[in-house]
Amino acid sequence: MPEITYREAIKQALSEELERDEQVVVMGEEVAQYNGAYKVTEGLFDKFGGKRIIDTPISEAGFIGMGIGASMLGMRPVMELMFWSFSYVAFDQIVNNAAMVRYMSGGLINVPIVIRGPANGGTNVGATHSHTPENFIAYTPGLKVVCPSNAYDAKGLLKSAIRDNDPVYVMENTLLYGQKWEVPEEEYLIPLGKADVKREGSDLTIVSHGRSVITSLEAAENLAKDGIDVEVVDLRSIRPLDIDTVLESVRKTNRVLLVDENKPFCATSSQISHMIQLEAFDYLDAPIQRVTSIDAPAIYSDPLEKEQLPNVARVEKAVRSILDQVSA
Amino acid sequence: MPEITYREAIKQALSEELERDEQVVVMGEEVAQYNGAYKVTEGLFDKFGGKRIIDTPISEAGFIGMGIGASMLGMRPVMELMFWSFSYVAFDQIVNNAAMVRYMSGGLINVPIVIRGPANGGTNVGATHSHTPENFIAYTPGLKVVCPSNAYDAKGLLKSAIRDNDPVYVMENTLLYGQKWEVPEEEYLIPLGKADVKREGSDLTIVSHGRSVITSLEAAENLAKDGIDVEVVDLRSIRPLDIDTVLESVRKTNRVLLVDENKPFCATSSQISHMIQLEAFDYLDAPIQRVTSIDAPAIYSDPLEKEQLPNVARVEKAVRSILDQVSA
Amino acid sequence: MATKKTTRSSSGLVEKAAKAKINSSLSNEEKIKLLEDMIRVRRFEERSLRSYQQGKIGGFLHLYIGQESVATGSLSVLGENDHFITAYRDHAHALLCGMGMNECMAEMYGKATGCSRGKGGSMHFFAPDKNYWGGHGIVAGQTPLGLGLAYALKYQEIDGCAICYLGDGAVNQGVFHESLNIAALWDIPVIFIIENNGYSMGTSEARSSKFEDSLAKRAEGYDMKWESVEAHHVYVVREVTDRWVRYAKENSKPVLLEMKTYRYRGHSVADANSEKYRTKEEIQRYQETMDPINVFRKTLTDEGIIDDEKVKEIEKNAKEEANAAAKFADESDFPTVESITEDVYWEADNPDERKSEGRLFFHS
Amino acid sequence: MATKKTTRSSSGLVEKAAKAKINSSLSNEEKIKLLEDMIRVRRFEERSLRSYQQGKIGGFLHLYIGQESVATGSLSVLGENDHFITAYRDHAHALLCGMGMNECMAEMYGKATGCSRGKGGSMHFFAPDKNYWGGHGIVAGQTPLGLGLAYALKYQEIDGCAICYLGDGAVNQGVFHESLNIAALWDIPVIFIIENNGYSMGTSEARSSKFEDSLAKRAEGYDMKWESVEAHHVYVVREVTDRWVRYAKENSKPVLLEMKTYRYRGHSVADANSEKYRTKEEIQRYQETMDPINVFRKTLTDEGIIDDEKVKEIEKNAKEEANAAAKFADESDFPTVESITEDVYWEADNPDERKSEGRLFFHS
Ligand SMILES: Cc1ncc(C[n+]2csc(CCOP(=O)(O)OP(=O)(O)O)c2C)c(N)n1
Ligand SMILES: Cc1ncc(C[n+]2csc(CCOP(=O)(O)OP(=O)(O)O)c2C)c(N)n1
Ligand SMILES: [Mg+2]
Ligand SMILES: [Mg+2]
Repeated sequence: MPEITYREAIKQALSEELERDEQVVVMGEEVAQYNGAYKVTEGLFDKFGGKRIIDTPISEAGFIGMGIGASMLGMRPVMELMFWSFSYVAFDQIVNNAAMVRYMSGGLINVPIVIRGPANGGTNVGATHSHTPENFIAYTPGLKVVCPSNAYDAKGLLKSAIRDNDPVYVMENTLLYGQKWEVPEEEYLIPLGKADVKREGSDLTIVSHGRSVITSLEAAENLAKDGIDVEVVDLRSIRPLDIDTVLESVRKTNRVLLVDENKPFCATSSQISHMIQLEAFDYLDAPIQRVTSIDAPAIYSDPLEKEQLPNVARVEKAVRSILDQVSA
Repeated sequence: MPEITYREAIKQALSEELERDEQVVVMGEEVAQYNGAYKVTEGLFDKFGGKRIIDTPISEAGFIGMGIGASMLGMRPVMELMFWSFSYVAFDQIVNNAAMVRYMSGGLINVPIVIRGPANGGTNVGATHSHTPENFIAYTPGLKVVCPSNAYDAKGLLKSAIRDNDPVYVMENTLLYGQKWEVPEEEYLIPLGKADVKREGSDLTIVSHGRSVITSLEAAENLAKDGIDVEVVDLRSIRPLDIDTVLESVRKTNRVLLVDENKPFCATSSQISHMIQLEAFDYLDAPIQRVTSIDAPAIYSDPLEKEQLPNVARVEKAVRSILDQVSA
Repeated sequence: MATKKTTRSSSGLVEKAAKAKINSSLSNEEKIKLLEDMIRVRRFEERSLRSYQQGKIGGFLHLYIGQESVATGSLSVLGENDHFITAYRDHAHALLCGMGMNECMAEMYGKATGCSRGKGGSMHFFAPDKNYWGGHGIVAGQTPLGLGLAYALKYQEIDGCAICYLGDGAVNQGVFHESLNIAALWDIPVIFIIENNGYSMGTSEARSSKFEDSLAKRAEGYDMKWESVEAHHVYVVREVTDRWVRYAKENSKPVLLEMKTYRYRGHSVADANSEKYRTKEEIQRYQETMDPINVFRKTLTDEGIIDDEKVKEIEKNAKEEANAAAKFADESDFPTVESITEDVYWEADNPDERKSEGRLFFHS
Repeated sequence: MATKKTTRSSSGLVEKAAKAKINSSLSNEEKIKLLEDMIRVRRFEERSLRSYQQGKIGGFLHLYIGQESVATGSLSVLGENDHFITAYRDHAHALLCGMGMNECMAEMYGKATGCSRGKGGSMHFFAPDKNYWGGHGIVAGQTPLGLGLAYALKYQEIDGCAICYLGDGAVNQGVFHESLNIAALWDIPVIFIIENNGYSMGTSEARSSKFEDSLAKRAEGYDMKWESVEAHHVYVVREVTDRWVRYAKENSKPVLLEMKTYRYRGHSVADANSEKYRTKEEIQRYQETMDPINVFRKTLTDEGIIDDEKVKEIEKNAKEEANAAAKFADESDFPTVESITEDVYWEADNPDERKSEGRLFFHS
């Protein structure tokens, strides 16, 4: 299988869906003539032209609201947020209009819109540009949200997202754009809501999503050298959520660490924690612990930001502390 | 002690702080000449005049951003959101500017702003008007958020909020505005971050905030008739959070029900649940359960909305089910 | 250069409008229908107000009474490919596009037979099959959606346009300006109609907006055409709307219209103060001289098309229809508890076609 | 009526500006200082660019090179009660208000000695003690804050105003329009300066904004005064800013100014495409004919105030100062891990004065 970047995988997904369905358009700031701030849409403007690939003014509320309106009439707009952090200037459109128009119309309308873009820290762009709002989105009934951790998942999930009849928000990661993974040449889809056991293990379950999965896998490899056998479950999709795969793993390992780039309070992992203790209470040998971003706005300074985010050292340490606790 | 309404208590807090500190202004849609959409500010315009009590255009992002800017120069604006649901059109100002300017300036600036208004369902105003974003706010380091459940708390907490040097967001409840509680005539403050055991009990701990506390207390009274002795902890403040009072109660009762008007996913109660299992794991006789709003946008229809929200019947049922589980 | 046409006085305007083809070509039946439409809307709303006072309707109830000429005139000139969207003051638009009084009244009663199955309430009426996209509660939140409807029509090469209604208070929401710029920049055939009833809740236009001549003049900042009219006469509204609908479609261009109108009631029924921020006289003056129904009734009487008897009959039918709707609503069932989680996800409502896996809903 | 003054050609304008009192009253030293200011800003930024290329600076680096006359001229006329705020392209404003190169460079290096203790980076410089309120990363997010500064000054009855800078792309964020309306409605002495460098990232003004004559003309929609000028000559910027600052303060009124300028570099240093969306010739033309430093140097040479030697000395000092700043930054320490949770809450940073209880921070 060819190895391609996460960026290329997303581009392929866009390109294939643009070709498949005339109602798909790609819209956002700098996505067309400039080829995308992170070059995710590179070449699409040349290939599909200005009717399908559209540069917008810096008016996130305006153009995302426009996409929602267009999707009500059957279009399938794929909107790029240059950063998910900018969703906050369009938050009302994203939450009230995209998520609730179906409900308030008693099911007469559906909103097949996709909003995608990076949502992550780790690139020294400071507090206002480093938000990871998957917890806010997943909180909101009516919305779906996925956080692909690698190129293969990114492509398969984005294609499913575009074909989905509900609003699906895709949170990518700038630190992954340049990394490569094997991706098949033939077409494939990954259903939303299907977690993936990225590494099997018997001592402890790590549940994670997005780039934190990569961090967790690296930590798991290190721990393996000490004979600690960690299972890593990649949620892939936060809503819908494949909690069954998580529970199955927990029932096997009886110990859980959640690794989550969200800040701690009301994080995605807070919810996973609640569900695990509710549904697998008797299987837990130790409290569910977490590694999250340190609870402060994202710091700019590079070495400090690396400390603030979940990193391999912090994950390893947390795993060891849980295992110590159990054996103690 | 005189009994006054929740509305009156808030008004007294505003009035006292307006008198105490010249830098306090009250601003929002219809707060002045119209006396407030919910009449919370009734009479303040007549008393303090148009320089202190200011009607704004329907420009939440604009006027809240303005308040943040003014607070950087030492003013203490108290901004009314007619509904907290409208915070979504000002979300970037509320999160990025109010919460992060201090951090990004390395502590050179502080933002002593208060944003207050109702955040609740239960008045048949539909999905777009019934948001309860205390979890989004508490998620965000740099912000503080309180949810008073009664008139006494509302007054004491709001006065503390106005004097606080950080941004404090106060989430009120339209269903409580007309209800009465005893409130002393002499001045008092309630510190943020101090939970209150509203009812002592030994069989099970309910942790709640806002109007759900009232619901929980009512359920507790009903259960008492059957000899079930429930403790009710009112968080009052979500951030800062008095988790110690919660843990103390849990260590006593060993059983927990969280009652929370948030939707379930990544709710305030998700976080409380995680913290309890983490810090009182060995004290739990049963999984932590919750009663939250049913997971859908807020329904309009009156009897259905009453079902959707945490209500006495659902709380009672949940308490019984936990106790059954433990005794089984 | 943008067109600047502020018409504050209506004398002459009505005669001119009456002569325009869009009006002069109307049959007598069609003219009577316009009057009937306005009367039906008003009687329906008056009935809903009674139901509200009886405690049968909850939440908000924003009445359109006094403004009927605007929705009636403007919607009456739309073609089958033209779409529209509005804010929460949405009953008139609903009835005028062909929604039944029953489903609308039942919605306000929160019944399963309501147009939104009891989930939306008064502010959230929708009829996509009639090109009506709601009914939106967040001030100006509908404006980019309206832009999106027009954008989709243009993209799909359909010869249509979209009308997006908003209030005079809504013009100060940022998203509306973003929408204006995009509409102008991309030549999108959307017609924004400011239904200027002089107040946003208790705040007069002058206390909420700074502008020169007309709120609609803000269009000039986007090199967009605009017009402002006194809108109490349905002929005028039809003439203006028709002219700009044709302009929008023929040129694929947006336009911003201000229609000056007036509401008699409070902002919503809960607004007990509605005579605090304006005088009784102000309301009376409008009612006496510019009431859309009376004014048009007089026109049709003068034209010899209608007599008192006919009006009486229309009134009677409208009242009966409204009463029947209230009865229908009252007798309908509330939604089931299970239905709370229906209509959230298309996929959950269409389980046979579901492609995703895992949990879509969460319990406590 | 709003003032309409679009000055696209600069001939005559400079001479007129030179004669205005604000400029004619300058001492030779003060004039040289203006040149020196611009040179210092440019050399500082060039040095930071080198540090970025060396991997010493991360994240974004938005250079102001080419635009120096705007910040230099406008800030130079402010008084002690005047405040200002800008977006992420904020280095010039920082140095010009008196922040040191050391603390600014160290901030970009992410060091504890940085002006924001390594927490803000290039986009987030602040110096409240010098009336400088940042440095803001969200496009147009600073615009209501700027309004708020001016509002507070007016409220506190201080004889000052606020300047709020924004880009040509930022004008299409809704919050800016909300701010314009409020400013005009309430007579707030805020001066919005659009630093129009022709592009928002790779998008030319024409592709992002629809307008008539000038972006600043959108002010007319709010009955607000505006002016648009070619802003490469520091005298012109000073004359225009001074005139409107006095207007704003004397009348307690807002104004919207457009200053036409140009950036030589990419949007940020990461923008490798900066010659894709515009021609090399376009950049060269500006550099050759309108470079703010060259143009003003020529003016001062013509005025007989400065000679090549003096310029060389200024250049040398500026370069040395910038190099020293880079050295200072390089040798400074990174913040401690503990400091990650400092500067979040005022209360946590002032534990003796803390009044709240409970946990302010959460661990995993
Ligand atoms: C963003 C937002 N802010 C405030 C409100 C509350 N609100 C509802 S209607 C209204 C007044 C709107 O007035 P206008 O736009 O003139 O429309 P009208 O009611 O006169 O038809 C306000 C403030 C809201 N629904 N949404
Ligand atoms: C709300 C928001 N959307 C998008 C961005 C990304 N972004 C940063 S700068 C910029 C271009 C702004 O251009 P302009 O306003 O002309 O200022 P200039 O960079 O030319 O100084 C964009 C799109 C952002 N920071 N914030
Ligand atoms: Mg109005
Ligand atoms: Mg620019």
